[in-house]
Amino acid sequence: IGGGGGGGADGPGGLVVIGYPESGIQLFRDYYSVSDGSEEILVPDGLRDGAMPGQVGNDMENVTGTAPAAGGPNQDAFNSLFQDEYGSSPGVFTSQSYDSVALQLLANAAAGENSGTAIRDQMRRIANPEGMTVTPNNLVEGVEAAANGDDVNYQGASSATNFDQNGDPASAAYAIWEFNADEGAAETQEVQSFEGENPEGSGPSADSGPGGSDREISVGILLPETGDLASVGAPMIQAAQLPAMQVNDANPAGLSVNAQVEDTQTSPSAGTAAAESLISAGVPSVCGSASSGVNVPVSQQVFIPNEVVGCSPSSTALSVTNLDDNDYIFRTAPSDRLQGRVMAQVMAERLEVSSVSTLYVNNDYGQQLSNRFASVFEDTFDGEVYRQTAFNIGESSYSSVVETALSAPDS
Amino acid sequence: MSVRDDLAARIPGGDTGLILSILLIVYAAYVLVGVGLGYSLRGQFNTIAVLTFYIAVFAMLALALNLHWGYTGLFNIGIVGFMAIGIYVMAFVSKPLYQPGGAAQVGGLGLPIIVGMIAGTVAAALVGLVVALPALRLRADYLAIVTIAMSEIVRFSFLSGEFEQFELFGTRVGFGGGSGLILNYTDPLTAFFEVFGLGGAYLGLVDAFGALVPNNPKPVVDSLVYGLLLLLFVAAYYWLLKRTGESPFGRVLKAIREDEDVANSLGKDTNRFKTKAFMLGCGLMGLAGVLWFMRSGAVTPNTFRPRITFFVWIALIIGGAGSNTGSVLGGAVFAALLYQGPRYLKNLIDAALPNASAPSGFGPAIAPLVSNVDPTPLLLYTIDSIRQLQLVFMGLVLIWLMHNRPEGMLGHRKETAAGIPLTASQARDKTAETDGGTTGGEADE
Amino acid sequence: MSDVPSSTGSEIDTDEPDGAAGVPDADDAESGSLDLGAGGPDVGEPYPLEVENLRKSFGGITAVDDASFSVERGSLTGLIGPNGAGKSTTFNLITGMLQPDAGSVTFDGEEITGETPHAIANRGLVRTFQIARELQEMTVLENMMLAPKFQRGEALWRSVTPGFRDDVIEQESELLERVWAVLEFFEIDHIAEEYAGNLSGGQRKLLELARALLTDPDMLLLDEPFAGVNPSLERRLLDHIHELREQGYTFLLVEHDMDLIMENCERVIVLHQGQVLTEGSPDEIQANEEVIEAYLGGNV
Amino acid sequence: MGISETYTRGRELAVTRPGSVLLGLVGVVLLFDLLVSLVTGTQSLSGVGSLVWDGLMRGLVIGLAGIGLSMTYSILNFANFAHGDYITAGAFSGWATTYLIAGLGRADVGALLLVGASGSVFGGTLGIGVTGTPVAVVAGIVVAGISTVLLALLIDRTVFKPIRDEDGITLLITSVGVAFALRYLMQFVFSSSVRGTTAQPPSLSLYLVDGAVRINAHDIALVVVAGSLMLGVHLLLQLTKLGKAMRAMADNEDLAQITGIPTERVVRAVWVVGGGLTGVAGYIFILWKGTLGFNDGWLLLLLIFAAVILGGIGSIYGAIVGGLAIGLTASLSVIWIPSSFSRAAAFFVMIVLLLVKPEGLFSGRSTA
Amino acid sequence: MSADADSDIATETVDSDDADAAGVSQETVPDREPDALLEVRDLDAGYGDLQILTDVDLDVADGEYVTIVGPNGAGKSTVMKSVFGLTNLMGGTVLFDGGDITGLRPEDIIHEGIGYVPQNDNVFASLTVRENLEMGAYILDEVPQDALDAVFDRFPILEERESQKAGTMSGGQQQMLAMGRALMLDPSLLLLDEPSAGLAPDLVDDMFDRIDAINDDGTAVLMVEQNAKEALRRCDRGYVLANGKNRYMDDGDTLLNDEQVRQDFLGG
Ligand SMILES: Nc1ncnc2c1ncn2[C@@H]1O[C@H](COP(=O)(O)OP(=O)(O)OP(=O)(O)O)[C@@H](O)[C@H]1O
Ligand SMILES: Nc1ncnc2c1ncn2[C@@H]1O[C@H](COP(=O)(O)OP(=O)(O)OP(=O)(O)O)[C@@H](O)[C@H]1O
Ligand SMILES: [Mg+2]
Ligand SMILES: [Mg+2]
Repeated sequence: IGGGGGGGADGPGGLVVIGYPESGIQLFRDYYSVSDGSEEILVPDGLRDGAMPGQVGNDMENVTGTAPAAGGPNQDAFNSLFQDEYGSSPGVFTSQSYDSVALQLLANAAAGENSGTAIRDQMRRIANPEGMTVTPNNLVEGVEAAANGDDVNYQGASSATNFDQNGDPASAAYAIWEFNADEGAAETQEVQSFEGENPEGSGPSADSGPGGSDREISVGILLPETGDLASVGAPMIQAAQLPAMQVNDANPAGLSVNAQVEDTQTSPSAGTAAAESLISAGVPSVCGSASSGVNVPVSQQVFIPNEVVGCSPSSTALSVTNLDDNDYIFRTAPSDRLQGRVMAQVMAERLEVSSVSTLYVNNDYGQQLSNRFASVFEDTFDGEVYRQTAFNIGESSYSSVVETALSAPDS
Repeated sequence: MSVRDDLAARIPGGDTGLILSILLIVYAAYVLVGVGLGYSLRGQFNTIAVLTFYIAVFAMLALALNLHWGYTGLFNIGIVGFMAIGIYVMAFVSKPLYQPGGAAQVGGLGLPIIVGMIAGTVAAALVGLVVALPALRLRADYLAIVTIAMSEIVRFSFLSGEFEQFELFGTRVGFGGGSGLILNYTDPLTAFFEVFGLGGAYLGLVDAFGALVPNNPKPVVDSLVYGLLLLLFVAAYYWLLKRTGESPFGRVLKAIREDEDVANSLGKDTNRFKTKAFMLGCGLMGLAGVLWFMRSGAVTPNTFRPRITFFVWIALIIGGAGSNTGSVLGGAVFAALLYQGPRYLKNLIDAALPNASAPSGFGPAIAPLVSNVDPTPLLLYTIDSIRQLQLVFMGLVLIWLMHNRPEGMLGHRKETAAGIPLTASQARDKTAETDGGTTGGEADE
Repeated sequence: MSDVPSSTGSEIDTDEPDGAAGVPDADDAESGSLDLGAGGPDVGEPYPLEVENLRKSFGGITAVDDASFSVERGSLTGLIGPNGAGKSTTFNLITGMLQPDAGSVTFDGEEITGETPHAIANRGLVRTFQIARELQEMTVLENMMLAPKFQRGEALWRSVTPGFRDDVIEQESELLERVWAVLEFFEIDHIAEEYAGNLSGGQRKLLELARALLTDPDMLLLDEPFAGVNPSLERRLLDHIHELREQGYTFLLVEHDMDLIMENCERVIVLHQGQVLTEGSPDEIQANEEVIEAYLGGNV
Repeated sequence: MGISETYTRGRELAVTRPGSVLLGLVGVVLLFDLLVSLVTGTQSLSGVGSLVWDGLMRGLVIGLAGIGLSMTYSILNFANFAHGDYITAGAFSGWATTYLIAGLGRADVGALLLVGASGSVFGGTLGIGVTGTPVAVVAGIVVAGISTVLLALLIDRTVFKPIRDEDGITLLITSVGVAFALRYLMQFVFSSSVRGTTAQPPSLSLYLVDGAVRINAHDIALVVVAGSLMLGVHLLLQLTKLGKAMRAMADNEDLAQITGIPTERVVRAVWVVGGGLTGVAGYIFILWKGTLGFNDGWLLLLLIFAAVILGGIGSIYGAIVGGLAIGLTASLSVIWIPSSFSRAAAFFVMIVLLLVKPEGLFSGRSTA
Repeated sequence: MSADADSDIATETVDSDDADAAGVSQETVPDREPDALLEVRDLDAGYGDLQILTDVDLDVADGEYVTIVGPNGAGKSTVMKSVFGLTNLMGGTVLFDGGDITGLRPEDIIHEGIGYVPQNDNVFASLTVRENLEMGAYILDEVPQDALDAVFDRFPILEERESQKAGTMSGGQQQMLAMGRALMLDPSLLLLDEPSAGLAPDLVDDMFDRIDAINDDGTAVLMVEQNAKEALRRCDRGYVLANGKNRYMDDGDTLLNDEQVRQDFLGG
């Protein structure tokens, strides 16, 4: 196990960096300017951005990533859809965003009305097995079937999208990926699947869907266009708009979709205000919001009391699982409980590192994932976590945090 | 030169009339926009409730700031820090005890909500005291920098892992660090009605409302009622601050704003007056923070960035520093036009031009204009980016105001700092008859 | 503090051009008396103000150097000296605006060295500034209403709590009448509703003096109150200062106008280079070689 | 008398001394703590060395940007909250130039002019850096300076000049408006994403006992540019009447007018000098840290204020020393306190120093 | 010195709201003098919207010594400021040396050869005494050493306190400094607003002597004084201003001896 350059010989052998590109670019730049890159670095989904090496100005060869695999059965179908529409390759959480909206459209078609409660009851029915398999490729047919009251089983781009008791994905696959600087891409090396106790999903669900034709489905998209997550949010919004476009182009069963986009500005208060305006517009279900820091207040203050379904494509924090939500809150991204475990395993077994420090963005996501990683890494894999260091978004230099993370453990 | 030659004089009903008529116009405009957007009745009610909420919180904050700046000349740009303290302390006190398994990572002290609100207000006032003790000796612009730095220190403290969780009285409490706090106490509104034993009556009202909004009327009624409650708070703030200003106490504050040495040499303990006024204002800001966020389900430290402080300043300046009426008006106008307005404007435009898809960036937006003089993409991009441009617009409004109406919408109205009207005619009359002492007493009612 | 509004007897010479200071009618002194409603100052020590070995230096300059003097109750005492002798600095030291390096100040038998300016003012020792400092964005009336000490409504709770506020308002009305009386006396009642910032240099001086009187002081320290005041008004003011003095108020007056000092003061203290050069009656001072050398004739 | 003397002395001790005494004490404790952790090995010497270097670099940026703020603060008598966004504006204009020159023919001109908005082109791919594309960097610096001067003059002409006679707070509030408008206009044009702007610069390692401090070419560029500009300003103010006129205006503008100082010309000169420095500071700030976002200047602004106030408003040396103090505090604080408090520590130092020495370290001397 | 200053002045009454304004000597509008240095005609000026001066006329001939007296708030300082372009001019003209300087910026007016010592705030408080004096010669390329020496001769205390911050000087010392600063450029017209205010008696005399001397050297002086008797005694011509209007104009001694003027404005 090699020691860090700047951190001296006693530094950790590996680093876990949890964050977003917004500050990740700066952080990695500062890392490469104090270290010779001898640490093994593991990053989660938040930093899966093929542009990172280009932005950092380094190949980032010592970086390995994990991410909820956009490893659903129909990933490729989604990729080409996205590529065709926007002429660029999809980014992180785009497939989850697509799935989130697709599921809501299906549930809405099956429910036959723009009612949050009815949609909630349909969510598992159209997502979990039994019935016609619907994929991004045949979404239009799927919507038609749902509107006819048929059973459908959506198989998404990001996963099989089966919901468990909590409204979380019942199973999850994680990709282990590395940067390819030349291609400007993050390439999946391997996919690991985790199946929960009920991979087929579980939880309350309606037995049948009334369906209905010739109506307008309304759906809200509440994602960050500005603020810290702007760069992640923009492609997510694009992806979220795809299902609506598909349906509007084909008008199955006379259905059309009115998709309203609101910006959370990555801020809880702006997010809440935006959600309120979706409620005013009578939206029964919303794809959003992106980060847990926004998702939790928006769900608590707006979605749950107003009986509106919220299905976040990217809020992975543990707290969302445990919300007292009357079953209105779903998500298509798996909980970080799983990812923390995967990361610990990758660190210990694949990268063969036994001493680690973590550097995490100071919010729900970073804090909980870092904690989860640390506890699994120490308890299950006998590793040692020197320290967990938080960093704040928007600093102009992370050299000192990087120094701290690379330094020897407190004695 | 008349001090009170202003807008209110031209509107029947004076100040109240002015405020009411402006509110009326604002609400009417929103209802119209709602009609344009095809909102259901529920949507309309919801819009009104949300609008009322923001009008109320900005009015409260502007009023509190007016005490600092308008009356005492204390340039406080750390408002958001006091709000953060208010809501965080309130959450700390009122959150239920920690229970493993819930969404909340930490618990609170489990005390009643009202205790939490008082604690939040008091805590903000006390932090005000801590800032005041050293900082009030500084020049206005230094005080500004100190207060904004303080608000950032507060934010960093709530962000920090050190206070994330700790043990107190054997239970796990804390401020949640970067993940913030989940506000898992009973809904304050419910709690409020239950305190007065009105829980049942309130549910009756909700049911009655079901006639208008059949499906799940509770959240709509909740927000409407909460909005109204906040307006009551605004009225209370107004009343309190008006009395504060129109009194010998307020007079000393005004004197401090003008020249502290003079007030001092006339035997006024200026530091005490300043500290009191500062603490009162900070407490009111803390309470406004509580009222703003207490029903928001969760709070995170990064909500409390300086931007909100500047919003409050814009609100105050729109209305006119020095005037309580102006502060309320400024809060209302800011909330309706600058804060919430652009969102509705964009939705309206979107509704009018449904299928226009905007380019994804400035590059693709401007290229057609340059290459073949096609401004449409740029226009679409502009509309699509209205949320960013909203802040540009706020900036321009601020500049315009400072250029053209630095004294605010209402014109120059430094309200007289005395419990009785200080006019020549009145006093002149009184020199004739000795007993005129009670005539001027009702100035503030 | 008296509850009875004072009788107001100052009359404006209506023949005067507007805004121009009136010519004092010397014989009107009695009827034009100004009662501050305070029933006159307390009578206590014969020397209300005693300054002992006061010293203050700024860097290398010793502005006040071991100065000791006392002021007799009910007197109008002049403090003179060349420019830079340390007169204003002495005022600042006495009133707590500056802390002395050494020495003590005693007022009414109690040591007040190092007390805060407001505490000293509240003891009844009030000053005016050499360069008038009015509260610009407040009207003249507000400026005046500010002055009276210990107003009930200065307690925040009393000002806002229903019930108690009536008290406050009652007192305000009483004060207002006193204020009008004083304003009329100083002939600035016609600008009562004007912002103080819009006054002319001389009007500001008047306002400042009027305001100081309203604090109901036992002793007033006046730093060149007449600089820039029209001579007619100056005479009128002096008459009333004399009158107040007879009621028992004590004045310490810094002034450069020797004629004025000689005609009006019963005692004169001469400061020179921070030290008390001499003190005595005007005649003694005028005859004193040292004074002539240092101040009246010689070079600075 | 005895009482009074004790009182006076006690008061003096309580007012003037304890601040400094306490500060000194705290310093000693911190230093001791550092020594202990160095000896026990919890801190490595090279690690501390790296922190010091990082702090110095930050400090130079803050100091350089602070000079402009300090100058306008003292003569126009207001705290310019738009200053941070002038920094950003300078950075964007300069970097657009650098991208254009470095990438001409290799990428779409639009993408280059928008400084690679939303990942369309990477500075790293273009090999940008002082060693890789020196011409592009120099051109960028020049353009950054010039365009910020123009921007500052334009805003002064349209926004500040009409309200020149108002008090400082009015201008301050107005500048907040300018800041908002400018910042979000830049976001509108250049998008809100952060981009990496440079290729990894060559670096050398200074070996300390237990490791190395790495210093790269951009650090050195920063030192050279900042150092020479600071020297330049010093000479400018010493050798021309501008410095004196600035001080007179800072003191009493009406009187300065009466004395025949062409106040408007001086104001313009100050914007030119201050704006130029600010723009260049923005450029090299980005060169040094390697990323560019629309918020960068604003996030730096509070630290700059802290530095300027610390150093004493109006003094260029004050700005420089204050900048270094703030930069070092922000970097080195992680040795003792959690890193999330590093900014807080910088503010805290400012507040404490304000209390001990309200006029700042170099108060009242704007050019010397 | 214009010996004929009073010879060709026609007297006429100016309308006034006061019944007894028709005093012995009356407000006059002099004919335009061929050698007039400063001519103020029909000046209306004020602050913001507030008009203070109404139809003020005023002349200073080359080398003449003119004093303005009047009650507090009459607008005396406003006249001075208006000449120097520091008020809101609402009407009328200001001619200097035949050229129109109405509304010029102060920095241009100083180039014309007018020096001005304002009533308040007349030193740079944070600059040293020497720097203050140097600022007086700002528009020159070099600080004229002889002018500096002359000022130091006149006010030795300034040389002694050369490096003291002006703001820490006593009130009287500041007044001297302000005078000194204005003299640095050797102006052809000097505007002095209450130069003797706050000065010790010997310095008052000294100050008036200096002003006489300056005037004797050919510099015209326009002075506002509350020390009216002394000022009128020494000047060539005096104006009495009240309520923002011309009230009386005559040569100094005449005004001084006029019963009405003494009664109303000079304190008997
Ligand atoms: N803050 C200060 N710093 C340095 N020197 C000072 C300060 N304040 C006053 N001085 C000096 O102390 C001396 C006394 O000044 P002071 O203002 O008391 O004089 P004064 O007697 O009031 O004169 P005047 O009649 O001219 O007003 C002067 O030489 C002055 O320069
Ligand atoms: N900056 C100002 N803004 C508004 N009004 C002003 C201002 N300065 C002076 N005034 C008003 O203008 C009038 C004339 O003032 P000015 O200073 O010219 O009087 P003055 O004759 O010099 O009096 P004094 O002898 O007291 O100095 C006064 O009534 C005053 O209130
Ligand atoms: Mg003095
Ligand atoms: Mg004057």
